[in-house]
Parts: sequence; structure tokens; C-alpha cells
Amino acid sequence: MKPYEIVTEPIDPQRYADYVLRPEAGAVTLFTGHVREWTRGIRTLYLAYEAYVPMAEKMLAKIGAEIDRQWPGTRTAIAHRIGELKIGEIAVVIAVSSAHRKDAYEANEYAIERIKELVPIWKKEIWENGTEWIGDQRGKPEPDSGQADPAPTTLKPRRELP
Amino acid sequence: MKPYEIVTEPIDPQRYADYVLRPEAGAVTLFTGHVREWTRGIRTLYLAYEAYVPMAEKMLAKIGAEIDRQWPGTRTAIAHRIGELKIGEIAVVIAVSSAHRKDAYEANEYAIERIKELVPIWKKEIWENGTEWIGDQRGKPEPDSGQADPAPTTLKPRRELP
Amino acid sequence: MITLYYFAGLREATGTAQEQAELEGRTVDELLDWVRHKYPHLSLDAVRVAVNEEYALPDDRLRSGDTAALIPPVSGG
Amino acid sequence: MITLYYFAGLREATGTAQEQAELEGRTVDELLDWVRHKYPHLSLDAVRVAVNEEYALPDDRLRSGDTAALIPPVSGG
Repeated sequence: MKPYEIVTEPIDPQRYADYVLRPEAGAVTLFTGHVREWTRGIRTLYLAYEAYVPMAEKMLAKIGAEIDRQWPGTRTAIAHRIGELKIGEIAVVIAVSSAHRKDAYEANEYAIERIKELVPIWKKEIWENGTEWIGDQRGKPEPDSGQADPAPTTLKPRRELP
Repeated sequence: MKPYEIVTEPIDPQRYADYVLRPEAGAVTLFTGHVREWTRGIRTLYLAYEAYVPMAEKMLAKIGAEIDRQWPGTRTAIAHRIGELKIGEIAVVIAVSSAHRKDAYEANEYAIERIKELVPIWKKEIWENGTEWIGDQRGKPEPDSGQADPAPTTLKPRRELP
Repeated sequence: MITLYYFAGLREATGTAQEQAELEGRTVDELLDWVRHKYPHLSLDAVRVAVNEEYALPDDRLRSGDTAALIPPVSGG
Repeated sequence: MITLYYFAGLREATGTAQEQAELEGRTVDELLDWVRHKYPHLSLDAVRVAVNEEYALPDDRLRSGDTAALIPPVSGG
């Protein structure tokens, strides 16, 4: 296992939590992103993820380096799975350990935000009556559960360049 | 397994993550609090936790109910271990699932803050040259890793009443 | 009769985990006075009282059969 | 020679995952013009370019042997 990796097999999140644990760590946060059955009122059958693998792993490591700088003393591991994923399966895992819990929460949430900005991975939703590549989730609001998401903007820009 | 429980055996965090996962959940946050070797520059040999068990489980469930109200659509499970714990072992696990990740992060961090305010559990640090019951962590700052914590205030109040 | 519980540092300082006392009709504040009188070396400043497993207010009144727990500052997590 | 990569919707729209082109000496902006000209139906507005696996600026100049990837809006996580 590498601390920043793209994988094709099902993710065992505990391996990443174990990797970041050290005697000086008092807190571990583990985030897992799962394939949801319903998005914007449409039922997803499964998802297909594609990545520019070498660059994606480089960008995950870059996020890890940013976290090291912003939250010194943390330890981070991130994996993203590609290929076809069923409902409930884990697409992404982020593990962060820190001496004090606040760092582990903050750094973990920072990681998922940065992944959605930076890492060349693309998600295709497969429904009963069609498919769509999902694009640019950066400006996407986080509605309360039950509220509808806005329509996805495949290849329609909100911002340009990194 | 109960969704809000005090346990005496080692905690397997994955069971709590599995418990909160549902087809409509896109995000699961899992927090584990671990026994740290060094606190305030003193080396801990191990910790002993004690709880007022029936009330502690009631208070954990109360925190869960608060989360249900504040972040509708989330699902939560919390366990705290009591007895003697070695360095690195898990004292507390909090699992929260939600449709959208922000809820899962916020609710999870809320849970640990409320546990430290509300739940009748006490930690005794056992060092090479002594022991101490640790009290009232509510006002405790969260220093950057490496900075010293303030001295614990055993039975010395900062605030009164819940 | 009221059942009293002592935890953590309070249990060690009193040498008592549990005892029974005729405190029905008294308030939570009066219960604390009773404990203070019985164990004069105890510091109870930050101690909360739970009656029947719920945090109680100073004026809450105890009834026969109640359990009252002295809750020193908690340190879970 | 420059190696070009197309991903996700761009790969499907061009029918091409990878191709080689004589683009050395051109800037990233000029590379995008070349792609636009070759695939006029493509929308490249939100597309970023990575050169040798790092995001590149519009004025960065390509050298022989470089890889240039067209990165449509990402949707990992």
C-alpha cells in the first residue's frame, strides 16, 4: 500500500487508518466517500471512475504535502478507486492522524475539498436511461439532505484554470 | 452492538462505520480517539477509564438525538471503551453517515465536543511516577502538535453545571 | 432512602463507590451540603449531580428510591 | 513530438484516448487552438492542460517529448 494511491480493487479503509496511527497520535479521522443510490432525484445504477493515474497520485501526494505544511505533526493517507463501483462501495478514503482532534478534522475536510478541485479523476453516473460524465463540483452547494442538487454541468465551465 | 454503547473490549471501528452506512449515504466520517503516549511532556504508560455506565449510554443516545435534529438525514453510532487501555488503543469511536459530506464532518466533531462536556466518563492517566484523574476538558485549548497542554485541573472547576 | 454514587476521584477520596442515606425531601443543593459535611476534605466545586441518570438542577428535590450520582468533571474521549 | 491525452467526456467526444502531434515550441494556449481546430464540436472552456503531469499555464511552451493532458472538470470523491 502507498500513502497516496489510485486503486482498482475495493478499498479497505482500516488499512489507511492503521497506516496513519502512531504513538503520539490522539485522534484519527477517516472519511469514506460512497456511491449513493439517489442524486438529484435520479437513481444511480452504478458509477464508473476514470483517472489520469500517474498525475492523480502526484496530486494526492501534493495535497498530503499541503496538509503537512498547514497542520504540522499530522500524518495522512489517501486512496481513490477507479473502475466500476456499485451502490455503497467506497470511492475515496482519507485518513488523518494528529495529536489533537481539531487538526485531524480540519485536515481531513481540506483533503476532500482539494481532491474535488485538483485531482484528475472523473465520475460517470450510469442510470437506467442514460449516462453522464460529472464535471466541476467545486462550486456545488452542499444542500441539506433531501434537497435536490443542482444539475451537473458536464464540460460547462464555472471557472477557468487551476 | 448498540448504536450508543459503553464497552469493555477493544473497539473495532469498522463495525460502527458499517452500521451507519445506507444506500442514500454518500459520506461516512469515522473518528477514533486513541491513547497517546505523551501528554503535557509526561509519558503515559496506560489509561484507565471509568464510567457511570447506564447514564453514559443515555447521554450518548441524547447526543445522537441532538445530531438527528441538527443534521437531519444523518445516522450516528458512538462507542466508548472503559477499563485499562494501552498506548494506541481506541477509547472512543464516532461514526456518522450523511448524504453530503459537510454534515458528516460537522456532526462528528459536534459529537466529540458533546462527549467531553456531557458524558459521565473519567480518564485516569498512569505514569511511571504517579497517576491522576483528568477533569474538565471543556475549556482546554487545542494546541498545535508539539506545544504543551495546560496542566489538568482535577476537581478544579472552570464552569458549573451542565 | 436515596442511593448515592461516587465516581473517579470522588470515589477514591471518599473510599466509597455507593452508599444509602435518608435524603428524600432534600434538594440537590442540600444533598451536596450533606456530602460536604460528611467528607469535609472533598472539593465539590465543579461537581454536578445526576438524579436517576439525568443532570439535575440545584433546586430539584429528591424522592425516596432516587439514585443521585456525584459527577466530577468528565474526561471521556 | 508531443503526446496528447484525452480523458472522460473528451475521450468519448474525440474517440481518442491518446495521439501524437508535432506541437513542440507551441504554447499551451496554441495547443488548445490546435485541438479546437481538429475537433470543432468540443467544448474546451473549462478544460485545463497538464504538461508532464503538472497543471500548466496558458503561456507555458511545449518541448519535444512532453506529454500534454486535457483535463476536463474533475469529479473525484
